[in-house]
Amino acid sequence: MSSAYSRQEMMAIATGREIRDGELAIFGVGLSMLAGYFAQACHAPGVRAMTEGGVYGATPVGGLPWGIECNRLAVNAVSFTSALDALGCLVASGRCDVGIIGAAQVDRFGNVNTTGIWDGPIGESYRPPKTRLTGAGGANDIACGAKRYLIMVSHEPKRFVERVTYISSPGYLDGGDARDRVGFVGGGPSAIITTLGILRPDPQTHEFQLDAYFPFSGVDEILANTGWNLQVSAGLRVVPEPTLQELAALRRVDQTGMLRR
Amino acid sequence: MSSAYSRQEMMAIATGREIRDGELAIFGVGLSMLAGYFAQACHAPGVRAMTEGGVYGATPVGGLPWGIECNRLAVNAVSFTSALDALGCLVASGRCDVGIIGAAQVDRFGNVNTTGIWDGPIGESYRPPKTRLTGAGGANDIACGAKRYLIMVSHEPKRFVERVTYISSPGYLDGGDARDRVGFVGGGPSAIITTLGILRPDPQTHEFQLDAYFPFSGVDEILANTGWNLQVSAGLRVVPEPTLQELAALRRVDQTGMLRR
Amino acid sequence: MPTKVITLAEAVRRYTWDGMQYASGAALPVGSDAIAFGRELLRQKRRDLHAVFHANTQQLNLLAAAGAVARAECGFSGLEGFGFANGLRRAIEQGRLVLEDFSNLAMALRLLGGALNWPFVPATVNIGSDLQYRRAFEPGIHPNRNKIPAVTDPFSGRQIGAFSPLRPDLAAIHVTLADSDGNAIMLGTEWSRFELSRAAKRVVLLADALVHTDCMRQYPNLVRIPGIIVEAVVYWPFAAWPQASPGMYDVDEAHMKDMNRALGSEEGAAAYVRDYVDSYADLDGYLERIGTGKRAELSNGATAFLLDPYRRWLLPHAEAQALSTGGDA
Amino acid sequence: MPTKVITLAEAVRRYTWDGMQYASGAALPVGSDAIAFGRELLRQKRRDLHAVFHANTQQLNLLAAAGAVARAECGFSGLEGFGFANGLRRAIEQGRLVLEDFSNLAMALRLLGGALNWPFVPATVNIGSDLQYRRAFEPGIHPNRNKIPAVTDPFSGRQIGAFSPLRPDLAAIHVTLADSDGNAIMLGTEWSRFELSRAAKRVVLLADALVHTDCMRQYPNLVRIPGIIVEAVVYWPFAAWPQASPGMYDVDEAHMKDMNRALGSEEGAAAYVRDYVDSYADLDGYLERIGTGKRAELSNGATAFLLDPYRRWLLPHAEAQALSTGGDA
Repeated sequence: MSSAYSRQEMMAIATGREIRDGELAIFGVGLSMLAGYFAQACHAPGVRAMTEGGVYGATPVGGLPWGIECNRLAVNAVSFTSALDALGCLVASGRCDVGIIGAAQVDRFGNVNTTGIWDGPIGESYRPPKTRLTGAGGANDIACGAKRYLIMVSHEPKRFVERVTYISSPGYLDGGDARDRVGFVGGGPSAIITTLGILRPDPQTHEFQLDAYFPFSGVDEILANTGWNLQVSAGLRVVPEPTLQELAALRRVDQTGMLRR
Repeated sequence: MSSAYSRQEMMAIATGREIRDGELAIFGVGLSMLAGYFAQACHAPGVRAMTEGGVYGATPVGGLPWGIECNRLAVNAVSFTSALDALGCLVASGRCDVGIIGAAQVDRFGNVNTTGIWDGPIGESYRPPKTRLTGAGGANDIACGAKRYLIMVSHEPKRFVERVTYISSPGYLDGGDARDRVGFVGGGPSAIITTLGILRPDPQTHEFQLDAYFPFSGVDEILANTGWNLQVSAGLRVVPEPTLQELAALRRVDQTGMLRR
Repeated sequence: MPTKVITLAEAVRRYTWDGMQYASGAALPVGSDAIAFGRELLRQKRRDLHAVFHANTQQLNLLAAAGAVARAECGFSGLEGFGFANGLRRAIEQGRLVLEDFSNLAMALRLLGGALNWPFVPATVNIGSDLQYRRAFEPGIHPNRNKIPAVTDPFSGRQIGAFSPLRPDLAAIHVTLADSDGNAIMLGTEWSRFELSRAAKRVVLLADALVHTDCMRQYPNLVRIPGIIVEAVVYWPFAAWPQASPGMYDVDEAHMKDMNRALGSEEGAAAYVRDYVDSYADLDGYLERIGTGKRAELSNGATAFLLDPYRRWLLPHAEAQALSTGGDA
Repeated sequence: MPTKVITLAEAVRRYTWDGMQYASGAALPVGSDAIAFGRELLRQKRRDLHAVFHANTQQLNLLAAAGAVARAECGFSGLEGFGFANGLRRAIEQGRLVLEDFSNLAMALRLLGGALNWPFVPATVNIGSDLQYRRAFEPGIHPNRNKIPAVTDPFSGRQIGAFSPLRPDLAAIHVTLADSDGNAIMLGTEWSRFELSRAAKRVVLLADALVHTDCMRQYPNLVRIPGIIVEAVVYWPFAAWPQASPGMYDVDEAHMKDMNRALGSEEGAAAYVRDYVDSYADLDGYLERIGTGKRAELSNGATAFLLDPYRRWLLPHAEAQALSTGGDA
């Protein structure tokens, strides 16, 4: 039994549980960093965490960092190098065990769009989006290079689409062996963790299926909030709710309460 | 009029005179470094000197450095970076104005061998040299990338050969436009400075010709010590002997008297 | 040795022009961005810039909002924890600015390629996605094969991609400490400032503080940008404000948010330029604009200890200012 | 956090094997070479090594002279001011060791390519010379097209070369200071230790001194090798001796010359191994072998000031030794 927790907190904890002790892991800013440092604070004290700025050995102090180079991280790092080092030598090289990225849109094959929202397909000629987003950042590099990666995204129909308008970070592309044909060193997304549950790819088709729902959600709610015909895994399960220890660890990391808003 | 000086000292001074104030210059260890730092001490105080280790702003202290990372250079450097930076970003990029390299053998087109001495041609199948030398080191990178470079070499028939057995560092290859056809960013050797005089390439054929002799040498001695049919430039001149100021500057740099042995 | 320290106004006059390829930005949106240089670009009415920013910063956000940028290339176009970059997105959405998208590693690699003067850089990222197939600078072709063309690995025979190297006309780079010859120390991640300093045709440093060269001789391994590749040094405390400079000052959270809110509209942007770009006459005026109390508060952050080893070599404000040549402040 | 500090003997036992690709060497022949690791390789009778050294050092000279190396790749094969490397050249001339020649930049680039896991690295140097056309590992082909094959730039259509990346099984890297988690500071040029630390499958550090992690948190920009990529740390003062370690000790000129002279003959090499490889039982024995007076003299060099900022964090000898796990010294 645990105390009250938010959907965002459940998502962060479920994501953190995917990270194993000792792994080389890269976290982005925001939710991704909270989930990662939660894992370190809770069950994976030996996780070898980095950010794409080449910031090593740091633990956020004074609240969630504003960015991956924020002074809240710079305050206790043991090493600062560079983007080329972190994203190149340690991630694109295939060395990094796990990364966490966010998404504005994600599709049935785990492709991610963080570039923009268009009014319909882009068409043959490129044109600016109606709503410009943040671009690929380091997420594309993580998606290409990390051994596996996790996608964290709020579960809403507009975000879960049949096909993303623009692939900013490749999942399994058209599914099947499409990803292998490009020759990426990284293995692709191993899970999409949402505010309602967890989706995992079918080993052959690489289409994402509903693998688990949260104690406060259910299959119907998830299907209603997914913009494609989501298949439900034969082994569908309910995710255990956060333990008191997990919640305490998360809230130490999320000092400024970003996930409780 | 100047006091007595050695042939090696004349060679170092003649080499140093080729370096202009403000140039970005790379020096190797030994004679090359003496010539370069002589120029800095004498007429080119603003020369931007580096070594291939990425040692910037240093002036040797306590005698000639044993190597380009010797503590005699490390003692007053303003910046240490790396080989990739010095030889890559600053030299192979085409940014460096001038480099100085040495040679065990040099040929009529300014190609340099520092790899080994074989008993005759190597033949179709590669085989180890009879006498193994130091290899290409950073000289090949300087020869490919520096805007121009200077070759310093003792003037002996065994060193001045029709064709080097092994091209460790490219001069003008087969002459003519052979160098251009490879597409090097660097311009090639601008002079061979020896213990007897100075050779410079013909602008078209790129064959090295005798451009100047030292006060203590002469055309006959130079021809007798050159293993190919050396052409004499129409503008042949005698190199002015070292001034007292030049000798004093050189000897401050050559504190341990390497050039006077 | 003559000093390379010049005023900010002189640096912009001397090294910038309309239509140039201008590189800046630094260690991600919330830190070490030479935004003071961008403010001066606006004061001198530079326009039609081709901006090369590894990642967007408040500088690019401001330049874009003010209409000074025609084309931009970057890896990340947001403001991290501060949300979307309202000035930049407005310019893109209105079609006033064409943004070419790459990833953050791609930008670092393209700068490395420029630094090494390679004709192309091997690409194992960005391939297989719309970063490869869509080219904003050449919109009519789809899928585009010119942005990140294929190249065949001669060892295995398999295909990867090729990035085009970057060689910007000028890089304005924020550093924590510089001496008068341009030797510079960065505290905090380099992000891609090392590669950028070698890739750019010219480098101007914006230093939060000047130090005696003895500091560099004590810490030569920290001097990742040596003076031999630096054109000029500008002394400009709080050069990255409202962004952070590790060891020097924290991010000014309130100003970050207010600024981004303002840049979201035409009128807001104009007001911001009036109040925070055109409003000061010189460095001291700029520092007054931030405010004495605010500067003291930001300087008192948890990373201040990072600066401790270098404090003994810091030139006092008046002495540092007196080094500047080039006329007005 | 468990310490990564282990004894030298344990490091060699755990991470090396006959026939492996072994990378070491460091900042050129006269400085920062992890030669103590090479001595231990000989003590444990490792052989048939494929040595990857950016440039030759006394370590490669010794390993080659003692017959432990079958193949080697390097950029520079001499000893700089100390002349030719007699042990290495003897092994090459006698055909006991096959040396593949590259330039110094080529080796750095090949390590960078390994670090980035690229299939090839663009080559604008080494092409057009016998470094490209002659391949010692494949001697029968001339001109050789497999060592540095041509690759076509997809932007211009012109040809350049392609280097094969290096991914050695192990890198033994000399660093000035390390903490028990493997965060490391190098004083003096990195040469290619940064790239090597990322290219190698495993990294073992040989540190002249151990420091408290607080030192790393004070100087994170100096920690160019973070512990997250380091397998083990060996505490070994004078690890580069007779070569130099800037800030720590000068080159031992007499020993450099005597050693190189000895390695020039079979008997001399055997005597050297007897006297300076097999002669000590542990670290203290090694340090005695160098001699108290000599160590004091070498430590008193003109670069000693470079170490000053870090002295307060140095672990005393006994404390540093006590951190080692893994049985005998």
